[in-house]
Amino acid sequence: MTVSSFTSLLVWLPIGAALVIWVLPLSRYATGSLAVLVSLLEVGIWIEQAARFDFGRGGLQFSQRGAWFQDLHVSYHVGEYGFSLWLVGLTVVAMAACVGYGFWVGRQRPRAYFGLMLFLTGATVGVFVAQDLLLFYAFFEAMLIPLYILVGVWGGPGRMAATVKLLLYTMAGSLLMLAALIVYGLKVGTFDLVDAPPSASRWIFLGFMFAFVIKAPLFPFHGWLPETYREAPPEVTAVLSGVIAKAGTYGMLRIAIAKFPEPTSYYRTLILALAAAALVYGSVLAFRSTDLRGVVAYSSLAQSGLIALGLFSGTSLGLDGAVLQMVAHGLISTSLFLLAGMVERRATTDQFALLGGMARGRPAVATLLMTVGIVSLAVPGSAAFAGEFLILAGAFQRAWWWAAIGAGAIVLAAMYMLRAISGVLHEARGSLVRDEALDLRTGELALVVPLVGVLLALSAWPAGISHHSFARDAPTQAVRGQFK
Amino acid sequence: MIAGAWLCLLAPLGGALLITLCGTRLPRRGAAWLSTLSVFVAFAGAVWSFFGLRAHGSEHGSVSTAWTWLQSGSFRPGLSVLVDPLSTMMMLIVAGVGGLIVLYSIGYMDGDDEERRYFVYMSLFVFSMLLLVEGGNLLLLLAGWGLVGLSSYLLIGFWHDRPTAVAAAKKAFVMNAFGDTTMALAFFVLIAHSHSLDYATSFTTAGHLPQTTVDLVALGLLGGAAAKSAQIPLHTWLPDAMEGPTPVSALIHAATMVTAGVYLIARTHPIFEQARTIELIAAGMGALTLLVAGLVALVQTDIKRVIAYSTMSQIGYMFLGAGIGSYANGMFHLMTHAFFKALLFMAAGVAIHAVAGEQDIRKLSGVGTYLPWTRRAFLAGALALVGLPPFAGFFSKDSIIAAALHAHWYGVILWVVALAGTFLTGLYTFRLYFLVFPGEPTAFVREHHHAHGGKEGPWTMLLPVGVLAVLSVIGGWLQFSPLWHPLTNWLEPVARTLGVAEPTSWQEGLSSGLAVALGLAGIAVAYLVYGRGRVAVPRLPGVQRALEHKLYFDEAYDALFYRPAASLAAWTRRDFEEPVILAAGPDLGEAAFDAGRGLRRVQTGLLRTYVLFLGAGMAVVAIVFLVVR
Amino acid sequence: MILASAGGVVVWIVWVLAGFACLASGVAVVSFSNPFYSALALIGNLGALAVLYLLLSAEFVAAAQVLVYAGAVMVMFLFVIAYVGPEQETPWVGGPGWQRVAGVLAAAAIFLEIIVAIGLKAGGRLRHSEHVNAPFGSPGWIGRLFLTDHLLAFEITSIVLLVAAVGGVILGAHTKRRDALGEPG
Amino acid sequence: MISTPHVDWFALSTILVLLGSSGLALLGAVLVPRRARRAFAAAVAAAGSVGGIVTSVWLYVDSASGHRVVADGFYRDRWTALAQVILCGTALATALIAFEHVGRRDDEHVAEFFALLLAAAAGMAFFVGAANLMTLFLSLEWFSIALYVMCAIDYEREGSLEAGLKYLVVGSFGSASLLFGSALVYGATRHIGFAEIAQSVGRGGLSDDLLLVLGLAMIVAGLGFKMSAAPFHMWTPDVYEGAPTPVTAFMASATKVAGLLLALRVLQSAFPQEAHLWSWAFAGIAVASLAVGNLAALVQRDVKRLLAYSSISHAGFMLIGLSVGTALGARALMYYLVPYAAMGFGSFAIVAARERELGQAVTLDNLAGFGWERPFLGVAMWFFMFGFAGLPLGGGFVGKFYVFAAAYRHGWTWLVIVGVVATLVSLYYYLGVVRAMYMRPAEELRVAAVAGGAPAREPLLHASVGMALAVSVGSLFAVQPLIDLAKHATSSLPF
Amino acid sequence: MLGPGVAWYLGIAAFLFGIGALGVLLRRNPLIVLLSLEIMLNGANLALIAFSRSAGNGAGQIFALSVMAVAASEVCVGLGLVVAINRKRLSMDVDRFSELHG
Repeated sequence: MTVSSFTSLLVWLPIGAALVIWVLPLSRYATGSLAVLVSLLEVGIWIEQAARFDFGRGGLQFSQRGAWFQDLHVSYHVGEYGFSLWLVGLTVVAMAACVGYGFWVGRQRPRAYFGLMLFLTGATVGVFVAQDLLLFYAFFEAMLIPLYILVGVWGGPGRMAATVKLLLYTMAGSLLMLAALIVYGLKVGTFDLVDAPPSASRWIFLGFMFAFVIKAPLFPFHGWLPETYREAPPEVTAVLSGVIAKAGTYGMLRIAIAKFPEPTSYYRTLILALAAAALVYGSVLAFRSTDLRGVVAYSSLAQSGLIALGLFSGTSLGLDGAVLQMVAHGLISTSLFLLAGMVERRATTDQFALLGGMARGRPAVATLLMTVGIVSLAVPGSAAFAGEFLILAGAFQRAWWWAAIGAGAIVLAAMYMLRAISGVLHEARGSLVRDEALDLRTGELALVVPLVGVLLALSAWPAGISHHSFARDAPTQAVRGQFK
Repeated sequence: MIAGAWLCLLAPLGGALLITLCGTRLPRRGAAWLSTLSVFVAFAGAVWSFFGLRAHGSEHGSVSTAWTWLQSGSFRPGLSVLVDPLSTMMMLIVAGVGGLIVLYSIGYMDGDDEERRYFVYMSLFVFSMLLLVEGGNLLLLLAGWGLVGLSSYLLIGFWHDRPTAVAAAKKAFVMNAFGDTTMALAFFVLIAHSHSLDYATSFTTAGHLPQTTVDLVALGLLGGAAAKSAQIPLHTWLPDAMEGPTPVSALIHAATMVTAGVYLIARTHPIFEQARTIELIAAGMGALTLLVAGLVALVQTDIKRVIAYSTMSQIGYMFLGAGIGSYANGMFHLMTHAFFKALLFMAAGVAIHAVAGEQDIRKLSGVGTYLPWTRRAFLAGALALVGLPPFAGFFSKDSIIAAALHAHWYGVILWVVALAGTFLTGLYTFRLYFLVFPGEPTAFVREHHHAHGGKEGPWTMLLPVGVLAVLSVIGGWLQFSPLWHPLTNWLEPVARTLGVAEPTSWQEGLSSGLAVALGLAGIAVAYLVYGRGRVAVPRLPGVQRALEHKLYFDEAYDALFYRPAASLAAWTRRDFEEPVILAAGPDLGEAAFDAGRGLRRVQTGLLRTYVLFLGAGMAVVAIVFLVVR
Repeated sequence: MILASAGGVVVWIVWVLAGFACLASGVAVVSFSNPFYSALALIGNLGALAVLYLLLSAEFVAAAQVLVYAGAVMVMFLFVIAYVGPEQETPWVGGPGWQRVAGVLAAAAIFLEIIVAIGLKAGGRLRHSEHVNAPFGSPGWIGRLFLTDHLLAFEITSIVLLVAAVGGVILGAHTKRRDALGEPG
Repeated sequence: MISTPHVDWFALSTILVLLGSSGLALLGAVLVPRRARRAFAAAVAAAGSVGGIVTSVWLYVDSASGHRVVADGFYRDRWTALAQVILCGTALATALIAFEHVGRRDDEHVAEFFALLLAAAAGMAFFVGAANLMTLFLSLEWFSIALYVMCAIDYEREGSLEAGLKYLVVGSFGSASLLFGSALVYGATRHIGFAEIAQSVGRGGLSDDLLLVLGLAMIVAGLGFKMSAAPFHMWTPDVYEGAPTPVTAFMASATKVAGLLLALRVLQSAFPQEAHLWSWAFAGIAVASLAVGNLAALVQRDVKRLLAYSSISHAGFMLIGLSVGTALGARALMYYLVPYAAMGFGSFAIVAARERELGQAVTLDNLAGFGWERPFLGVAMWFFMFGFAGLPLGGGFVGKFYVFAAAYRHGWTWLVIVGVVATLVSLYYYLGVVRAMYMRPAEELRVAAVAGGAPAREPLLHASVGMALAVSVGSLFAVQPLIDLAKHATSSLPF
Repeated sequence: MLGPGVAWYLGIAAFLFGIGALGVLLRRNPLIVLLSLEIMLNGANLALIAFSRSAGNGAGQIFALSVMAVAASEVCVGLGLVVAINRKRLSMDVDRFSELHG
């Protein structure tokens, strides 16, 4: 097995494991441990890959190309750039934590559940490594299938409506993207993302952007978000907001911005406006949400806006910051939703009205929730701060008011996140917080602490990502060269 | 010396992490002592780097970078510490006073069931404060700036089951976040022009920026400074912050954090000097604050709140000094203020501790009879605060006032205000003193004190009080502007005093005389009104109500910012998010469903309908073909 | 010449009669409410068609028409009608009104389209038709064609008939044994 | 004296094999004792279909250069052969599930059923190779009549009879118009052979000839009926619902294959000069089918009806490939048919299984819990549903991609958009089926409790579903080989 | 050829086709529906014969002959259905067969 096949391995190992799990009649315990093992293996492979990655060199690495069908010049082409490497890392780490959570809470119908989780892992990694438009699209869609069933089967009471919304919204976007990519691919004569020359067609650009804007999501297109995040099982919500949403912003960077320079600059103001709208709107709504998940859900809407702001600022600072922020926020919201799930398991609710006073005598949950919450509101010195600082500095270079809006939104972020933290941890004990509600157990700590650890390590050295995402740390050139 | 700086920076952090990770395996006492130790180690580091710097000669401050913290293209701020006169001075103050206060907390917090968390937060705060003062570039300064805000949030809200405490903590954090934001915006300007946040680069950049731009930068910095230092109009969080434990108030909200604004102005004075207008606004802001705070302090009934307002007013003095350009005097007053204000808080803390946490001065009166040493210490602090010779305040405050007099016409205005301030200081300080310490103890005091066991307090509390009492007596002798000024010289290379702020000797004399006289006048009035009760408090109900409501700042902010934001959010959810965004998809779906039902009606099940559609379809196709061909 | 013209006249007369009979019987088939009469009308219609086929010099087809159609098929029809019994109570027409109107319109449309097409074409190649020689349409000629050019058609036709026969057996003839077994039909 | 034409028996081998086994099964109906009849007939049917596959594969390999045989009545080329492979595969799968699922009350006429199945398959196998209007019409009737009977074969159920009658009458009307159209074309061109028609249209400059155009319109209607495209689709839901489910499965996949492939051949080889007419006509028909099929399916509760409407919408998708009238379109159509036939068949087979264990019609409600009770069938069903919806779980994904690509190449971006929107709408009800199988809460599961006992063991049904699953998923990965096959098949059509 | 031209025959053929279609579209008695279908087929047959005459080749006649056979087989199956329906004591009315709909 050559080095370059690591990428394919990252994609197909979990999918193969999913098939194995579906086929073999293993016990609940065996199934769960197999799944956890595989997802840890993924992390291991990724670390190995990151260790071998040559950040000095630009261009695609660990790439592998095989025929899919030559008729229309569609190929199986995978590979990684610096930023895709980080996103893949985010995926495998977050998925490992979420699979572990599923194992810890002992989901019903384990074989179906873990199979789907692993399938989701593979598909998501696929999105980040695919270097062929159709392959990218295939993985982009394939992510939805397990999501649909995971939310629909293991979700809350309102899951039916939620799943339908999730699927129809996202498919509406991605189908337009299908049309766009057909037109684009046939026009330029290849579907290979590396070979394909840039295009100036605004319609095609909009087709792609529509999909990404819904996936991310940005302001008016987030109709699917609140319900889904509320109804899905916590670990699935964690994946959704932590990882899946990043597929949208990744697409903006890899396809929309890189392949459509002219339309990007033509629609820049519009998109920046949408992003800013998402940022402010999400913060405002998070500020009034009455439940923990609601706050985190709307805050991740705001975060998507922020990331898009960085991406479309078109400045090196903005791009670096956006990648950093993608990873940081991915870790943050994954751990926040997992913690929300753990709180729900103890108090059977995440309504602030019924919660409160959890900190008293529960140092672990208090410390972790406090830490992650504080990081998420971008307290200076944290990884999120680094990302947001770069993004806003980049946006400032585009025009000062974008940075001003963003800065205002960050103040709002402080307001809603502190409100959420206090609502759960502080003041009088909530009516549903009983004394029997224990502190986090070792198993749960084993899930969240690593995430928080990574987050803190990232806070100590954000340059690790911001400096190693683009070839020779020259994002704008890399984009202009379409990551050749 | 660099090693000393790193030691100073990292020791408290290490202490915090160690206590966190050990958790319950570490006994409470152990946690307390570990934290204290870490801070004293930091102090040792500070001393080390101080003498190191002395050895090198104070001119060249030196920077050492651990690693590039954040990097994007040519923008690469490192994780670095800066050792120069200004930072070493701050290091000494922070670590020294901090160490004493942490030691004090051992006694004060004894028996609280979350002591460990308290000491983690304390160490974390000291680390953040040191990061703020040692940070080798503006980004690290901002990082420390935010982290002290964070730890002050954590400590104000330490007793998190008190809603008032939690609310106060949030208020403090959000206001400081606003300050951070304006600073960040200022930094964005610098980055946009120089791709760097190093002090040197930024200052040179500020040199050749257009005037408006540099004004904006300075304004942003001033926003941060004002928020942190509780200057009008961003001051409302400080009185509420008194919800925290008293040592916290002493450390954060008197000695160190709140004075960071002054440090910021001194540190970035090149930028401020490019934007003289803004700098003068800072001075004016200080003057306004010292006046208003002094007035409000007159009517407060909570012992800690009175001291808090006096803190605001003293910081007003510092802003005034730094604003008109005599940075050294500002810093000098910062130091002495650290001594005597910490002393006042801790003495008050002893009193409060002695009567089981009661803070209302009307109930406290007469407590001094049981706490003779505390009473004397408090008196020393009070005199230092009023600024009577030979107490510390006299030296630092009067030189600021004098400097004001020297600075052009506006200086004169500031001078007048500052003098008025001294009168108020004397008045409210001794109002407090006379109400609390002397006189017959109230029944309340008596019973609680006996319950308390009759002792004045554990030595861990008394020792720091004593040390600080001494310091607030002699601390000021370090510099007497007309005759000797080692501090000014020491700070010369970093923060040279502007020419406009170099008073002549007659100005010095005049200001000092007036200041002392007015201070004494204030004390006298206080004595007559509160000590002897000869004179009744003048009846000015309107003014009193206004002052008791702290001039309605909170109400105004509530009406201007919080309520509109909240109702906007509520409106958005109710009238936009739910009906429009969340309903859009389902509505479209419903339309499709209606179409489907329509088709369903056509599907009658009658054979002839089906044949009809086949025939009709054929006919239509045929017509089209015949016509088009 | 005269003979020719006379022949032409005769042909015309026969054509008019046969054509009229054809149309009339067609209308009758559709309009009788009793299927028995309709079936009889259809026999007439088939006969008239056979005459037209003769005029078009397709003797064998005409013969087959009379023998196979009017003979075999219609007999089958009549038998079934007799077996089922006339269903007078079946409404002549019904269903929703729009159904009826649209039905008439559709049928009329189809008819008119064909007529228009033919009418516009009538000036053209439809007017003149190839001259054909004696064996045209004769049984031998047909047979030869069936065995040479249209062999497949011949074979398939037989298969179709076989399949239909099997189908008829399955659908129509299943009940006897069940009755014999005395089970309810 | 009569020079009989040379008969290329090998060209007809598939048809002959199927017919032969059909006759054998028919003999079995009388000679084999009743209890062995089902097994015997099913075995014969399966063997016949396998033989058909073998011969047609061989035929594919051996007829690189397409030409007409038996007095120019039949095409021997790869288009025919490939179509025959698909048809025989469907027939085989149908035989397997029919063994367990037809006429379970008593084995009456079960042998005849298999005979008819094989006969119908043979008819279609001929139909796709028809080379002139006459053989076209006759083979159409050949398999149509067989299908009429198969629809009605469950004559104890009124629904089955109703389906049979409706299919018969509407079908006869359709074939009558096809016939009249052929007559007009024959009249206009004096020929019935496809190639000759094209030639004489070319020579005589008849491309705008009234009779020809009118005849073409009627032929279009007749073919549109066979592929159940709107507005000629009305019979489809009723017949699919009423017919015995195995028959429905067979019709859903085989009839579409035959109809679409033959339609493409006729239009391309006989009416190339009329392309400007029929391509637009079929584009319109495609749009209509997409709209009608998807919108009507939204409101269905009965799963068989729902799938029927979905098959209408898929006819729309495939018609996109047909209407563009390019080699790429033909390839797209040929490729699309493979996974579609598999998925269509498989989904109906699964419905058959549920029907059997419930003893009543399968609705979305009483499908609840099926996914958990019968894991394999459940998983297969959601693979089929997502595949239908064009999610990348099967060849349906690439198929849609291909037809859209063909439409765009032809310059019909609007058609791509229509298809995309239709896909979006379709998603709702496909997901609805999965939702019904997996996500209904427990109380509804109790409502849909199985008629009794453990579910029947249905090895053959599982085998055929597995086959369908393998084909539909495999076609996602083995795109290139399939496309190569389709390419060669297309090369035998005049493009 | 003598007498009327092919067009006239075609007119009759068209009329037959149309009237047959009308019957299928309007009548409710399955038997009469079947008869109407026969008329349509015969219309087509007439057209075929006529064209075969004008074209002077035999394809049309062969076609017509096989159509007769096909018509016969359709009738055979159709009548089979009618008998089966009658067996089930169902009324001879196609409109009654509308339980499958929607």
